[in-house]
Amino acid sequence: MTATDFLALSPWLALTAAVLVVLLVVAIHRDHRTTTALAVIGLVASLLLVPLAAGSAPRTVTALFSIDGYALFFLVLVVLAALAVSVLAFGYCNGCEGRYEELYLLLLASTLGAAVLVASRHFASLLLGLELLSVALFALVAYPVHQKRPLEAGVKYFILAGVATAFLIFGMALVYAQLGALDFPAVAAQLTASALAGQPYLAAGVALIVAGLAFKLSLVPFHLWTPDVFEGAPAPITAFLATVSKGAVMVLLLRFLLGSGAHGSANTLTALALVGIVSMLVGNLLALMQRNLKRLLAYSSIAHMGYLLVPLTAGGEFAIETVAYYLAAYFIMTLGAFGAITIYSAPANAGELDDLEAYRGLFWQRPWLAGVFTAMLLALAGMPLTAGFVAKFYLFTAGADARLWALLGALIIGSALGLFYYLRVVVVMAGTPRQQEAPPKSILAGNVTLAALTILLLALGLYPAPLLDLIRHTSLGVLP
Amino acid sequence: MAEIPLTHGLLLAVILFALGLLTVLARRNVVFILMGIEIMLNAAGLAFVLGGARWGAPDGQVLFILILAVAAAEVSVGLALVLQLHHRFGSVDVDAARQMRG
Amino acid sequence: MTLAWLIAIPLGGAVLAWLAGGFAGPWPRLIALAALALDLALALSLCWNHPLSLALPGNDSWLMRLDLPWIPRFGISLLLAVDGLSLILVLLTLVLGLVSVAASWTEIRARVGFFHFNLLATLAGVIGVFLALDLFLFFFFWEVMLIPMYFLIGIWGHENRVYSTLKFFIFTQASGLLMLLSIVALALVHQRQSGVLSFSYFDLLGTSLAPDSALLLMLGFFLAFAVKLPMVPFHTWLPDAHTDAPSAGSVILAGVLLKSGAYGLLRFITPLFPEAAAQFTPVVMALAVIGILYGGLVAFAQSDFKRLVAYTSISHMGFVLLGVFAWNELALQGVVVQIIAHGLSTGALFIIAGALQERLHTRELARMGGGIWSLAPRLSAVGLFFALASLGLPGLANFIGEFLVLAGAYQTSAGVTAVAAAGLVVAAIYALWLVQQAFHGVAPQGLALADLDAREMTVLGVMIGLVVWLGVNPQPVLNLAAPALDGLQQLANI
Amino acid sequence: MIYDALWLVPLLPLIGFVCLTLLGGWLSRRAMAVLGVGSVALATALAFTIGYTFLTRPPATGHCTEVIGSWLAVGNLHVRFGLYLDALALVMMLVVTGVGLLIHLYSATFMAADSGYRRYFAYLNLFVASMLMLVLADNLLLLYLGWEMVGLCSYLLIGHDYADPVNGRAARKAFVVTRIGDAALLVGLLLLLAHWGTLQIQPLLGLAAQGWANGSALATVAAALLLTGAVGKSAQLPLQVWLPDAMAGPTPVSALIHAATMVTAGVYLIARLHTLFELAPAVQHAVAALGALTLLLASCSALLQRDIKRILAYSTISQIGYMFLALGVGAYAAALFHLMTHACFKAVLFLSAGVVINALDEEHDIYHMGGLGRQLPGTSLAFLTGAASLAALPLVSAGFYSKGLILAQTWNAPGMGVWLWTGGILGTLLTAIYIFRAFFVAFLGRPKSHARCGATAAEAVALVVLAALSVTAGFVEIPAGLGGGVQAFTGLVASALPPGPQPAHTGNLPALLELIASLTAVAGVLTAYYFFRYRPPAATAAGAHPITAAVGRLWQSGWGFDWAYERLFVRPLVMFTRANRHDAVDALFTGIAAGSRALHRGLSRTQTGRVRWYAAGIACGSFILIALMVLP
Repeated sequence: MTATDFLALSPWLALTAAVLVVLLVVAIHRDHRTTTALAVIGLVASLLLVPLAAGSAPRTVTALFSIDGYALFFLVLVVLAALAVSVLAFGYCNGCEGRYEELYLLLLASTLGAAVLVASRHFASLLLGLELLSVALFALVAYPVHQKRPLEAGVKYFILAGVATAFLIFGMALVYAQLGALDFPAVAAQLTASALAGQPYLAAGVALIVAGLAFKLSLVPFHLWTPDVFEGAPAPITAFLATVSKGAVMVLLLRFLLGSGAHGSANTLTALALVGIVSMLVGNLLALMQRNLKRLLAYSSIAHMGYLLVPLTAGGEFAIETVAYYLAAYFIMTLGAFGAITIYSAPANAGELDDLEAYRGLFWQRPWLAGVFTAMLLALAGMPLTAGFVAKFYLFTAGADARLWALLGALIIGSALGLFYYLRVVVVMAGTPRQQEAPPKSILAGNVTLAALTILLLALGLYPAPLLDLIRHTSLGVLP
Repeated sequence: MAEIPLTHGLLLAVILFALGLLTVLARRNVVFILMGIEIMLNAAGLAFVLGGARWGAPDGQVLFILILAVAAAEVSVGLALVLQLHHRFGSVDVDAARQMRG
Repeated sequence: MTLAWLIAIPLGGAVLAWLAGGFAGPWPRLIALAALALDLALALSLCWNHPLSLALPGNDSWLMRLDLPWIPRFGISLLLAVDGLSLILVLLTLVLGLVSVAASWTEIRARVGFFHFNLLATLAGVIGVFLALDLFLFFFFWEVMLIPMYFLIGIWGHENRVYSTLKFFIFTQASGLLMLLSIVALALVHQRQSGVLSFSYFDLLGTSLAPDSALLLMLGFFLAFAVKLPMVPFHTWLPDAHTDAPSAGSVILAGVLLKSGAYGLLRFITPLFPEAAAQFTPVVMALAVIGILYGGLVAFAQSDFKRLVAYTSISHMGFVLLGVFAWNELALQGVVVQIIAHGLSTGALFIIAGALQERLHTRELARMGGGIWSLAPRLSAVGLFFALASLGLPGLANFIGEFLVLAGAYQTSAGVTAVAAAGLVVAAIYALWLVQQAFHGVAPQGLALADLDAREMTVLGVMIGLVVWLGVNPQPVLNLAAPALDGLQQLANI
Repeated sequence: MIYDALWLVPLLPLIGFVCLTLLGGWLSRRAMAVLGVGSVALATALAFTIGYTFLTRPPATGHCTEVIGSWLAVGNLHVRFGLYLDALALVMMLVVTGVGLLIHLYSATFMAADSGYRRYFAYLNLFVASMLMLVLADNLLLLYLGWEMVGLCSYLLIGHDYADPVNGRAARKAFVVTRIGDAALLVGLLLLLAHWGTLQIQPLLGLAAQGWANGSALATVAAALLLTGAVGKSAQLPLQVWLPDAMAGPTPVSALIHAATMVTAGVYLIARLHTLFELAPAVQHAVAALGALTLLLASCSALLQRDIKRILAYSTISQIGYMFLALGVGAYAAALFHLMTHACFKAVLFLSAGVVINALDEEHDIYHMGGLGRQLPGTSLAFLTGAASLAALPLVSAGFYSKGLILAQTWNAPGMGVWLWTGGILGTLLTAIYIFRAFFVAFLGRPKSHARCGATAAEAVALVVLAALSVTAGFVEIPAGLGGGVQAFTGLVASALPPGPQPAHTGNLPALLELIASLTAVAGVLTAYYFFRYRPPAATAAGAHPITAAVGRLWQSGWGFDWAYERLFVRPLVMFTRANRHDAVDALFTGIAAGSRALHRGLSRTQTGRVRWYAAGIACGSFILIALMVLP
């Protein structure tokens, strides 16, 4: 490792340092504010170091990491998401009983895991990142252990993630046994369509890796855990789960599939397309009449991950851009939606407000919150003015460019179904309130976060050109 | 010592993996499920070792050790959750925890 | 920049109206009126300032154009342009906008600021649709105008508003996505041919396509427009949406939103896909005629005033569809007049339905009991007038539209036109049935009903004036539209 | 030139309409009457001035054109607000304004008690304006405008008393049935437009005459479509069903619209476009046949009506049948002549019937009347003159001359002239019987009710003038057979219409035919006298036989057309629409929605909340993926 390597790795190192610092400080002095501040500082520091790292990108640091523009882009995305979640969590926990300091520790660790994933170029770093992400998440999901639902969610997530990880690792082992390589470039070099056709163990290995990652992405049929865990986890953590965890894994899947010859195999494409179609349809159908908002968003996230399989199946430079933009938009929309639920629920002493009925008339009681939530839902539905629209447009372009008509058909049907349940929520919020509620506690930090997210949402929807340029710049050279 | 064909080893790993999976699917006790997961992870580890042996590289063994460490971390968090589960639900039966569905 | 202002003024008015909702008094209404009046003046000034190009057919039919870069990655720009056709539609939009603000003066009492925000935002979106000539931008406005409309129906609507507004939204959105797909595919085909990715209407016009793919792409566009128009069998969202929308919502929906479908058909289908459209014409003309008759017959059976009028819209839009696909000068001019005429006459009928509902708290014709004429002669006379306009009485605007459409369609297909003419009989049946049920007969004992007041009379009087004016002197409109329609026809003749 | 003021003729009543509509709230009833009658009076004065000028100093070409402005111009299609005055239009204009004015005057007091006084005059003014537009239009689209507007006024005035749903139903029936014809007419217009590129009547006729061979398919179709329009408006078979019901309107309205003017628009249309009909001999034969058939069927029906207005309504249908008959054999001038005399005598019949009905408190049944001759002598006399004219009593009635002309020319028509003539003669007999039946039953004999009041001064003026015209209007045209040889009317319209069929041979035949016609009419009156005055039981006895009773019921119901149409068209339509009230198409989409919800419920069951089931999902998914990847 040279100094340049350290420079390139500096955002990651900053995160690591933040984990350690928070760990120490919590051990010495328990204070919610201090911990939050430290976490935020750590995240911001990591962000500030990104330009520095960008100077030396693209660069392969050890055998494990590849620091390129794409990785840095997603690092920023992940860290920003973590930042938003931290701020939201602060408002959510502040005033609750119990100790919440470790939450930030786990959050930072999890973020680090995701950050490792987006830059990994080796099965070892993949495993390391994934486990760092997951193990911290088990604890995060079940953090309010005195409540039954988070605990149940934690146990479920833990068991199922364990099983999925086992599949993933077994897949990696099979691939290794066949190819003898662990780093992606070497694997990619040997992993061709003909190799896949000729070696069933190799094909099975790839299938298992995809399955393991698909679990994290909650693609059908690996999606069953999603609603339960989303519902049980505290709202800010659900936001984290829905964005950071999925985004990082999606990037990994993209690198693994598009970087290698696996994408050239008809079997792989069929499998991807099939999973994508089924995910879009099943996810949206499951959400259709759902009355629990967190479950609803869980199902919607299944569908959205299904949408992302359109560019993944399409492949090519354009798909990489699409994934980047879509994920950025998806991060904003999902964080915003869960953020609204978080703020509406806070302080969440007596459980969260995630039943649809609790939102009746929200428009007239808390117009700002309802407005933000509406904007986020409309964005998820792909309506114009928001980033969701441009994202959907990207999907269409990627799909049409590759002539994936079946996938696009499912996308259209899925979107139409999606409209129904997103708009149903909006309608309920615009209904007549049942009773007058006590004036809510205003949570400044949370509201600032929501405001920032809304501005970003609209800005990316109305003038996406700068981000598109950035993405285009960063996604150069991702593919070999 | 006669070379054992890779396929035989991998088959063993697959069987081991299937056993672990069946444990997860069949047992209701969380602790057993945890053990099932461990078996599955170890089956993967075995496959790595086999791969390392085939290619004559240390990577496989290194990965196996990594898996062990990871599994340990996972299990530690898992056991903590099991404790809490027992505490809240008064049982280590996973099916007791199914409030959320639909 | 004038074009951008055309969109920005209602939008700004919308925000101001929303903000003004917090103060007591009629501020949101006044702001809305002022913004629309200002915009109308601006649009009229466009008519005034370009008399030369209007007078000369064969001249470039575009009066004004604005082109700003927006998303260079996809060759998308903020391309706005106006020709006679768009200008007519913008004027119609603004007039009906003013009308609907005035019509909801007493009907809407809750959340007045937000109501006017949505109203103006819808109008801004629609104007955007009429002006946008970048297909992406067009689609952007196409979708964005739905959101405030969704709120208009969903918040201030009647009994079944949630169902209706969702249905409306999903129908239009789902079909809109097909159009998006077609737009994207068309742009990509164009990119393969020319190497440049562009969504500009002007760039995409000459794209040559294989017959099969042209037909598919055209269908994507067509379905979106057909749903919006609406064409049988994709019409079933309309009666529900109309029935449950507040008066202003119905006016905008019938008068303007449906027209965006007609506009789309005119502007895009045949110019972009001339051969495919020609190939598809028999099917569409058959569907149009079915729509004319079916809409009329179903209207006849309705017992709900607004639902009845909604079905008449379907019938009238059948004429528009017929005219568009007949694709000759007579028919196209007929379509333009029919668009305006239908907007005015149906809009007025919805205002009357709203006025009745405000007074009687029902839209059921049976429960109105008839006999309103003896209690509210002015209201009834106005109702009669617009029912007559709706059945295509010569001397009123609708007749000009229907006659020209039929005259044009006759040149394409005499048989279809003959069947379409039967729609005139059906129109008589439903329109007179409406008059009979609502206004004639004996009023129930003890029913008290206020006649139209000065505000309502002014609004409806203006609409009556316009309908008569167009009926006896449609020439200004025809002249304004002629160069644009001429241009469209030339495009399709490539 | 006075012709330049032609446009004021339709405009004045229109101004009356607009003023009544807009200023209505501020006007006294007297002012309304003044405005309503005055506007028509001015128009009439102007029309007659123009008429006088036309007679004394006719335009060089026999017609003049007055263009007010352009209506619409699209591509090759130019339609203008143009008026065209020739002898045909002049006659129509004079009839419309003259009769119109008298009926307005009559209405001023007749409708005095009506609450919808202003509405009534407004509509009546609008009607006169539209009718004038119809007859003066120089292009077919403007004619169509007038055509539809008079239909509208007819609708509005039939349903004038809107409180009674029966009136509303009659009004709608009238409008919808005529609109069936109107739609055909419009298609005909489109056909002409598509082929000749213009709707200007005169150029169009010129082009068609040159371009279409005699009997060509297109000409036939075009003429047939126009005929359908005419048939609807003029209540001829098979669209005659609306007219008897239209009597639900006020009596002056029946007189003006449903007897004198609007219903004759079909006659005018065919006369105006006779060139086209001559190009389609098949259609022209159909016109004659329809006319003959209609006149017979309607006379039979009139024979058995008890409602005095329905008798007159069937009589109108029958008399227009005569006009169609004349048109069909090419006797355009004769048709127009009969149109003119019919307008006078039918108006006087209706108006005197109106006085009677008013006097007897809305009594319509002639068998509840009787002996009115002594109670209302003036009115009875007016009715008698009208009846005589309708029955074509020789020499002293206008109807004698006009009907005689028709019959004479029908005889001369080549082909089936004799048969048509026989029909016409039979019709004459029936006509005389039914109208004198009404007269004998209602006006002679024992009084059965007390007449409340007589005609007012305004009503009397109208009655006197029209009665006088019913006697004298025929003197402008005295057939050669009677030695007069006055041909003022045919001479006048000769500039616009071709002469009718000329006798193949001269001699005594024309005089003989006149004699037969005269004797038939007299025989009819005597028959009526015998059955309904001299020995009424004979009529009862004749009607008692089962067969005659059945025939009587059939005739009485207007040959069962209503019955059949109700079952063939109205009920199926209503049933279909009622059944489809909730729009069957929507089931498709609600079905999709229901299907989605069902899928949602099904899929929701997979979310059991059991961890091991979820793990099984992962395992299955993995196996499927492996299968997909490994299998070729």
